[in-house]
Amino acid sequence: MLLEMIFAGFGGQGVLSMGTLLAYAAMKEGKEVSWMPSYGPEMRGGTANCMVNISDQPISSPIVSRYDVGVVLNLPSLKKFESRMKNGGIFIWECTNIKQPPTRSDIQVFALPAVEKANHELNNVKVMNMIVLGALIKINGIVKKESLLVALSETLPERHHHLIPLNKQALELGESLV
Amino acid sequence: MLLEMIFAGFGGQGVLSMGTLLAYAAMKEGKEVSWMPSYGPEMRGGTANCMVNISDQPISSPIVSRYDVGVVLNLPSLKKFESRMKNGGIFIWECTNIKQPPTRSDIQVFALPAVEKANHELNNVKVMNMIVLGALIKINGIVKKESLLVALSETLPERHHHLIPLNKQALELGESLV
Amino acid sequence: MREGYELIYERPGPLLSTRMSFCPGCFHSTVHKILMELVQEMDIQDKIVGVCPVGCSVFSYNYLDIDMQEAAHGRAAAVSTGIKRMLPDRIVFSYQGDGDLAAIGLAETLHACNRGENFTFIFINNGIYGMTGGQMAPTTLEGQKTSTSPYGRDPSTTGMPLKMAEMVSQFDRVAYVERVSCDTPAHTRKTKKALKNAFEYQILGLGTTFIEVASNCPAGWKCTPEESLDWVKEKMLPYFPLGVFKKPERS
Amino acid sequence: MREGYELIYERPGPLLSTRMSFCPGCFHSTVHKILMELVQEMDIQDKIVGVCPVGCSVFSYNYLDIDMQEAAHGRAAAVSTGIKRMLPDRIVFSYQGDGDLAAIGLAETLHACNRGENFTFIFINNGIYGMTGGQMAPTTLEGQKTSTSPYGRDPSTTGMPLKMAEMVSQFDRVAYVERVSCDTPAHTRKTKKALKNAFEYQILGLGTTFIEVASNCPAGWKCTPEESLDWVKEKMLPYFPLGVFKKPERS
Amino acid sequence: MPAKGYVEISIETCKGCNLCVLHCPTDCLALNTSDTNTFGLHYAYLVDEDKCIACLNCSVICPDAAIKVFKKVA
Amino acid sequence: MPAKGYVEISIETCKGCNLCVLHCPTDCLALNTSDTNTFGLHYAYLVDEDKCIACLNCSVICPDAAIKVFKKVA
Amino acid sequence: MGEAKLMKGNEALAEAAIRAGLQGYFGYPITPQSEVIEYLAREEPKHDYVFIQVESEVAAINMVYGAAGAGARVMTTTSSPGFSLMQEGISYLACGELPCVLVNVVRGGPGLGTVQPGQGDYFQAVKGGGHGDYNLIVLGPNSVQEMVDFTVLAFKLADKYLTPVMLLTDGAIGQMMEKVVLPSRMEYRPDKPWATTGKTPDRERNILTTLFIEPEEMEKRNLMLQKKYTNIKDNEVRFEEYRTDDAEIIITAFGLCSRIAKKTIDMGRDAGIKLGLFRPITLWPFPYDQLENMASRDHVKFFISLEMNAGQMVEDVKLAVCGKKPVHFYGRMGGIIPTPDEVYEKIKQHRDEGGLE
Amino acid sequence: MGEAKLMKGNEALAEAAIRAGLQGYFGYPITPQSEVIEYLAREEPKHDYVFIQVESEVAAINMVYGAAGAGARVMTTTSSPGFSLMQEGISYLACGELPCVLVNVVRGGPGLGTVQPGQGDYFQAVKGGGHGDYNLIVLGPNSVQEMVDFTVLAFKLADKYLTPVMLLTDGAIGQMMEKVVLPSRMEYRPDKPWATTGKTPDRERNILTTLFIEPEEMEKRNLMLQKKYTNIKDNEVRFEEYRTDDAEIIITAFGLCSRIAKKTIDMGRDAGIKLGLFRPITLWPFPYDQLENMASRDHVKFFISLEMNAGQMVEDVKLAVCGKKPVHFYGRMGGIIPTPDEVYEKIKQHRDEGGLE
Ligand SMILES: Cc1ncc(C[n+]2csc(CCOP(=O)(O)OP(=O)(O)O)c2C)c(N)n1
Ligand SMILES: Cc1ncc(C[n+]2csc(CCOP(=O)(O)OP(=O)(O)O)c2C)c(N)n1
Ligand code: SF4
Ligand code: SF4
Ligand code: SF4
Ligand code: SF4
Ligand code: SF4
Ligand code: SF4
Ligand SMILES: [Mg+2]
Ligand SMILES: [Mg+2]
Repeated sequence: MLLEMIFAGFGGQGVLSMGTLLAYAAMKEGKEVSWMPSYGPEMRGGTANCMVNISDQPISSPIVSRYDVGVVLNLPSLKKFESRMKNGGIFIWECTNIKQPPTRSDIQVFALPAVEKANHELNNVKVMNMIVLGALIKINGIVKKESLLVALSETLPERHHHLIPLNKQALELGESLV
Repeated sequence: MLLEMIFAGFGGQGVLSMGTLLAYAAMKEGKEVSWMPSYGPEMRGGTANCMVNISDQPISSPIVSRYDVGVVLNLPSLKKFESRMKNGGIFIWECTNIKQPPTRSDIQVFALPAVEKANHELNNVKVMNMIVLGALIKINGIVKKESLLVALSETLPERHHHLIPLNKQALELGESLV
Repeated sequence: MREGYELIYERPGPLLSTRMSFCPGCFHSTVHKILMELVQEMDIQDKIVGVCPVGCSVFSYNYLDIDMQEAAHGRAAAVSTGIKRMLPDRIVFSYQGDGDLAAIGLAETLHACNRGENFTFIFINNGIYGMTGGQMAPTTLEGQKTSTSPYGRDPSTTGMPLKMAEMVSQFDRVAYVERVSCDTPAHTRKTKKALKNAFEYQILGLGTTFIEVASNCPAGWKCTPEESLDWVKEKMLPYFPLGVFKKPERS
Repeated sequence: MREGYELIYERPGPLLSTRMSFCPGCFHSTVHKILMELVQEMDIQDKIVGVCPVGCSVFSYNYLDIDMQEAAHGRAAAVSTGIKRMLPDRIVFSYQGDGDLAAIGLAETLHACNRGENFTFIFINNGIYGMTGGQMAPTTLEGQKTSTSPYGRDPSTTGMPLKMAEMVSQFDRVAYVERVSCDTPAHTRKTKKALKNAFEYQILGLGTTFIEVASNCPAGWKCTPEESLDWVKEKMLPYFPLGVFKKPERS
Repeated sequence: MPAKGYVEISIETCKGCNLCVLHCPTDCLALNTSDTNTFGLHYAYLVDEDKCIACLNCSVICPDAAIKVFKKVA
Repeated sequence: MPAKGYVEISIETCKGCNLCVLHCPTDCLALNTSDTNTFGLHYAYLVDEDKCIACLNCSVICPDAAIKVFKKVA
Repeated sequence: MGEAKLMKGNEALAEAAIRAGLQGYFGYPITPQSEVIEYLAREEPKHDYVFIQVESEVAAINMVYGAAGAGARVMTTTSSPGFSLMQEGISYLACGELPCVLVNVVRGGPGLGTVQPGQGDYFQAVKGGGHGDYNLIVLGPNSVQEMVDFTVLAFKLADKYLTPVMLLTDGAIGQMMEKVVLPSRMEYRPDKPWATTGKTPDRERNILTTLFIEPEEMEKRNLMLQKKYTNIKDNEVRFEEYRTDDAEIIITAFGLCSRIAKKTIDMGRDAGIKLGLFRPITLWPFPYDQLENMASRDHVKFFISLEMNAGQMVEDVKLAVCGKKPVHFYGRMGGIIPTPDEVYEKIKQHRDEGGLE
Repeated sequence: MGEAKLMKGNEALAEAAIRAGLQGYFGYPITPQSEVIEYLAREEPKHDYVFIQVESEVAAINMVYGAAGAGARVMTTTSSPGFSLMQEGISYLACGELPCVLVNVVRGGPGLGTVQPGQGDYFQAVKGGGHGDYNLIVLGPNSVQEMVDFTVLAFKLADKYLTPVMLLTDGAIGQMMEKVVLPSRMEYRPDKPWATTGKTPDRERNILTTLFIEPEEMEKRNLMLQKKYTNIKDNEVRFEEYRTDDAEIIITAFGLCSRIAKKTIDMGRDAGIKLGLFRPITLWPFPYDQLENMASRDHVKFFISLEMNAGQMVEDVKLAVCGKKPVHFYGRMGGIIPTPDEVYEKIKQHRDEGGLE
C-alpha cells in the first residue's frame, strides 16, 4: 500500500504541520513515510504545500506528480492540484475560503467549511487544519486518531501542550463533518 | 641547425638582456628563436637565467635541459649548468667573479675576465655582458655583430641610445679576447 | 474621477503593474516606488541602469521598467563599477541588502567607495537576511533574535552591528552619505529627496553617493508591519541615527 | 669572546639559521627578528601559532622555529580565526602584507576585527606588492610609481591609500592598535614593545590587537635600502603617522 | 461641504499592511476585515468620505503604491 | 683604554644593506666594498675597533640579525 | 541503535555532525541549506562545538583550513554558488591534506539559478572545481538516513586519509523529512601530531603549507597526493545494485535520482521489462571496475544514466563501460525532478530502438 | 601583415587584446600572469580602454559581468588560484550569456603550489569548475603567436555565441619570447541590443539575470544553453595533426606539451618509429569525432596522452577512442616540463610491451 498525498494552502494556514503530523503518526504506526515541503523565496506571501507519502515498503521517490489524496485550503492550490489527482482520489477543499468548487467528477470530492467551523464552534481559526485532518482520517483511515494525538504531544513543544485538548476537539469535529 | 643555449648569473648581471639581444639579432637574420627566462619569487636576490634557442626550423620546445652553449657569470650557475652541457658544447665562464674553473674536459671551455675588463678598460661594469656576447659570437658566429648592433638600437629606449657606442666597444673588446 | 477633483498622486508609470513580491509593509516596496517616482520626475528612464543584488530585491527587475542587471551575492558594487566605467554618462545604482553589501560584499563595497566609483549605493539595512528566511546580518542589533542568533545577537562572539553609512563616509572620494527611513510619511519624503540628491551628484560626477535606508522586515522579525515601525523607531534609529553624514561642498 | 667582555646581543634562538630570502634592508626581516626575540624572551614558543600570508612573507615558516600555517592570499585573518577559536589558550598572529590584508582580504580583515577575534594582526604596509614584482597596493601613496601605476597612483581612478590602523580602530572589540616602523633603532625598539603589548593583551583576551608596520620595499621601490629609509620618513610617515590609535583602558 | 479630497485604493494591489491607516491624520481609512482580495489579504478603503484632506500621507507611506489621491480644485 | 664594546658580524648572513653603518652613533662600522660573500654581496664589518660603545643600535636595526654585540664588563 | 525520528535531511545532517564530534562549524546561509546552520545555532549551547556564522563562503572555507590545521573536527555546508566560491580554499585543503567535511546541498544552476534540487555540480565535485590535481572523497546520499550515516562516515574518512570529504546532496534530500535513526556519539579520534598547536620541545615545528616553489618539491607533493588517491580508490569504492542479477537494462543514477530509478525499475519489472540499478555511492572514487564488470555481463543490453543535469556522470559511466555496451542518457535540469513515468517511457523508447545509440 | 616582433607571450596577448578592440580590462596581479596587467597599465594612456587593477579576482570577474552586460568588449586574466576564485562569477557569466575573454596562465597546483607552468587546470576549464551545467569555449595556445591569434579569435567567438571564451595557457608560454606578427585592429563589432545601456522608448527594458526561480523557466534557460553548446560543437572544433598519415603511435597533447611532442616525434621518426601528434586546439569543444576517426585507422596502434598534470585530458581522449585502441598516459607535475627524451623513452617502453595497457 502506498498513499501519495498533497496538502496545499496559503502560508500560515498550517498545511505543513498537517502533513508533518500525519507523517509522524504514520511513522508511529510503523509505516514508511516521506514529507517534502515546497520551499524557497517564492513561498513568501504565496502558497505553501507539502507532499506526504505513506507506505508499507520503503518509499522510492519522495516527489510525486499525481496524488491519491489532495487537501487544498485556497483557490490557487485547488486550481493547481485538482488536475493532478489520480482517478478516484480523495480531494478535500476548504469551502469557506474557496468560492469555486472543483469540477472533476472522477474523484471523490469533499467540501469542508473548516474555517467557519473553527471560527464559530471553536473560536480559534488556527485549528482549522486539525478539523481537516480529522475529516481526512475519518474518510480513509490512513492513521488512527490516537496516533495523531501521540504525534501532537511528541512534536508540540511542552509550552504548547495546553492546546492539545483544543486540537483533539478539532480533530473530532472534523470527523463529525464527514 | 638548432642551437640551445643557457645564460646564467646573479640578477643584475644582465644575463636576461644578453639572451634577448642574441635572440633579437638572430630573428633579424631570419632565424626562428625562443627566449625563456627563469621567473618567480625565488629569483629575488638569487640567480637568474634564460634559455635561448636559435634555429632554421620552427622551434618545437622552448625549454631544454641540455645545452650547446652555456654562459655562466657566477659560481652557483657554473655548478648548476656545467653538468648539463652537451659533449663538445661551448662553455663560457666569467673568471673575475668565479674562482673555481669548470672541470669537464669534453666541452670547449672559455674563461673570460669580463668584469675586470669592463671595470678597467671601459670603466663601466654594466657592459660586462656585452663583452661576453662579443666573445661568444666570435667563437661560434651564431649572429653577426651588425645584427647585434641593430638589435641594440631597436630594443634600447631612445634615451639610452648614447650608450650604443660604449656597447659596441664592449662587443669588440669581447671579440678580441678569444 | 469625481466632478471638481483633480488627480494629485498615482502609481508612477515606470513602476510596472506587476504585483511586487515583497511582504506587506516592507520598505523594499516603498523604496522601489520612490525610485520609479524619481525616474519619472527626473525623466531619466533612458539614462538609468540598476543593479539588483541577491536578497529579497533580487526580483526588482520584475517591477521596475528600466534596464537592470542582477548581480551575484555581494558583488553588486563590482558589477555597478563595471557598468559605470563603460557607460560614464549613465546613472547607475547598486541596490543592496545588508547581508549583500556588508557581509559577503564588504570588500567590493569599500573598495568601490575608496575608488570613488561614481554610482549610487542604495543600501537597505533591515538588520536581517530576509530572503533566506531571517538569519543574522552584520547589522542585526545587539541582543536581536534571528534564526541564527536564536538567543539574541551576542557581540562577544559576533561583534557589533556594522554602521555602514558612518564607515563609508571616511573615504575621500565618497561625495554624499545619508541615512534615511520610511517609517513615517515625513521620513519617506526625506528618503526621496536623498535619492534625488544622490542621482544629481552622480550626474555631476562628484563621486560615490551612498543612501542607507533604515528598513524593516516584518516577516523576518516575525511581527506585523505596524510593530515593525515601532522596532525601527525604538530599536534601530537610536543605533542607526538618521541624517546626512557627508555632503559635497556646494560649488 | 674577548677577555673582559660579555655577549649582550645575538641572533635569537627561535630565528632559524636559514638565510632569510628577503631582500637586503627589508623590514620583513627586521620584524621576523623581533618576533623571535619576543618568542624567546616571553618564552611562548610552545604557545604561539603563526599564520603567514601570500606575499614575500609566504616563506616565514622557513625562518621561524614555531608552528605555522600558510594561508591563501588574503585569508590569513580567516585562517587565524579558525585556529584561535579552536585553541583559545594559544597565542595566534596573522602576518600580512598590504595587498593581502587590505586588498583581496579586506572583508576577512574587517569582519575578524568587528567580531573582535582574539589574535594579533601584524600588518606589513610597504605600499606595494613586493612578492609579485612591484605592483600598486591599496596603500601605495598618491603619485607613487609602481609597475601598475607607471605614471604615479592617480586617486581619481584608484582612490586614496587605505589607512588600515585608523580604519580598524573604530571597531568596539578591537582592543589595541598601533602603527610603528623600523626605520631607526628607536622606532624598531618601539615596534618590539608594541608587539609585546599586543601578545600580552591577547593573552588577557582583550580582543583584536593590530600592529601596522610602516615598512619598506627597496626592490619594489627600485631604490637602495638607505633610500628606502628616506622614503619611509619623508613620504610614508606623514600620511601614515606612527603612534597608538587605540589601547585598552587599564584595569 | 464636500471633502477636500478623496482616495481610491486598488483592492488587488493593497497588501493590508495598515500603514496608511496608521498615518492618516484624519482617520478616514480602515482595513476591511470582513473581506479579502484574491491573495487572501484584507485591504484598506476610505471609511470616512468627508474627512480626507488630500494630504498624501497615505500615498507616501503606502509601500505598494496602491493609493490614488484626488484633490478638490479650488 | 680599551673600547666599551665590540661587534661580530656574520659575513654570510650580512646582506650589505648598510643600515647598521648608517645608524652607528660612533661610525665604527663600514661595508667592505672590496670583497663579497658567496651571495655576491659586500658585507659590513667593524672598521674602528676602539669606538664601539655597545649601544646595540646596529643589532637593533640589522634586519637579518647578523650582528653579535659584546660589552665590556664593568 | 536509538529509536526512529522524523527529521529533515539538513537537520539530520547537522545532528549527525554533532554526534560525530563536531568541534567547529563555519557556515553562511543559503537556500536550500540554511536549516543546517540554523540547527547548529540552536543546539550550540548544549554542546561544546564552536559555531560561527561567517561573512562569506570564502571566509568559511578558510576558517575550516585554519581550524582543521589546528587539529579540530570541522565542517562547512553550503549550496551551489557558495560552493563555487570555496574552490580556491578547497584546492588548498586538499593540497594541505587537512581533514574536514564539506557539504554541497545542490540547487539548479548555473548562475543564481533556482533553489530547487539539482545534480549539476557533479563535475565540479568529482573532477575538481578548483585548480590543480586533487580529488575529494565524494559521497552521494539518497535519503535522510544516509545524510546521517554518510556524515559520520565522512568525518571518519577525512581523518583516516587526511583529506577533505564531501557530501554531494541536493535540495530535496536536504528539505524532506523521513524516518531516521541517529547514531550514538562517535568515538574515533586519531591524534594529529601534524597539527599546529604550538611547538613543544619534544618535536620539530609543524608547518602547514601548500607552497612548493621548487618544481621538484611540488611534484613530490603531487606524487604523494596521487599515491593517497590510489590508495583510496583501492579501498573506499562504494556502490549499490538493485535487481541487477538478470537485468537487461541498467539505470545508473546517484542520490535522489537513484530513488526515482528504483521506482521506475519496479514499474518496468511489473511490466516484464528487466530493469536494474547501478548506483555509485562514492562518486569519487567512482566504481569504474564494478561498472565495467556489469557491462561485461551478457544479459546486460544497454545502460542509461539518469541525472538531474545535462549529462555529467554519464561520462564516467562511458569511461567504465568503454564501448562494451551502448550508454544512453536521460536528464532534467533547472530543479525539475524526473518522474518515474517519463524515465520509463524513455527507456522503452531506447529498448524499441534496439537499445542502440 | 605587420612585421615580426620579439615579444613575451603575456605582453603579446595584452597587445592583441588592445588590437581586438578591448574596452575594459579588470585584473589582479599574479605570477606568471602579471606582465599582462603591467603592459595594459603602461599602454592605457595611448588607447581608450578602461583599466582597473581590482581588489581581488572575485571583484574582477564581477566587473567583467557588469561591463560585458553594458555591451563592452572586456577581458580579465589571472593564474590558477585566482581562476578558482572566479568560478562563481564564471558560472553567472555563462548562464547570463555575457561575451568576454578569460585567461588562465596556469601554474602548478593544487593550493598555492608553484609559479612554474602547469596544465592541472584542464578539468576546471573544460568540465566546468563552477556550479551547474555550462561550458566555456576553451582555446589552448602553444606559442606566442597563438597567444595573439587566439586572443583575437576569442573575442570574436565570445561575441558570436554570447559566451565567455577562455584561453588556457601556461607560465612558460606567458613568460617566453618568440617571434610574433601582430594583427591590425579588429573591426568586427556586432551590435548588442540586449545590453543594459538605459531603456529607450523604442524598446522593452533589458534585463540580465541568471535567476529563474521557477524550475520550468530555469530548465528553459538550461535547454537554450545546451542548444547553443551543440551549435558550437558543430561549428567550432579546432585541432592540429602532425605526421599522422602513417603514424602507429599517436601522442595527444595540447598547449606547451604539443611542442614537446613534436620534438619527440621528430626524434622517433629519425629512429624509425612512426609517431604522430593529435593536438586539440579547442579543448572545449573537444575534437571527439576527429580523434575517434584517428582511432579507427588501422595503422594506429595506440595513443599516449602527454600532459603536465596527473592525467586529465586523457579522459577525453579515452571517451573519444572508446576502447578502439589502448590509451596510455605520461605526465609530469609541479611545474616540471617533460623533456622530449623522457617522453621518447616512455613511448618506446609501451611499444615494446606491444602497446597494450
Ligand atoms: C554566494 C551566495 N551565498 C549565499 C546566498 C544565499 N543568500 C541569498 S540572499 C542572502 C542574504 C539576503 O539578505 P540581505 O542581503 O540582507 O537582503 P534582504 O533579503 O534582507 O533584503 C543570502 C545569504 C547566495 N545566493 N549566494
Ligand atoms: C588568489 C591569488 N591572487 C593573487 C596572487 C598573487 N600574489 C601573490 S603575493 C601578492 C601580493 C603581495 O603583496 P603584499 O600582500 O603587499 O605582500 P608583500 O609581498 O608586499 O609583503 C599577490 C597579488 C595569489 N597568490 N593568489
Ligand atoms: S522577507 Fe523581509 S525584507 Fe524580504 S520582502 Fe519580506 S519583509 Fe521585506
Ligand atoms: S620584494 Fe620588497 S618586500 Fe619583498 S623581500 Fe624584497 S624588499 Fe622586501
Ligand atoms: S490623503 Fe491624507 S487624509 Fe486623505 S486619506 Fe490619505 S492620509 Fe488620509
Ligand atoms: S498602505 Fe497601501 S498596501 Fe498598506 S494597507 Fe494601505 S493601501 Fe494597502
Ligand atoms: S653597538 Fe653601537 S657603537 Fe657599537 S657598532 Fe653597534 S652601533 Fe656602533
Ligand atoms: S644591517 Fe645587518 S645586514 Fe645590513 S649591512 Fe649591517 S650587518 Fe649587514
Ligand atoms: Mg537584509
Ligand atoms: Mg606589500
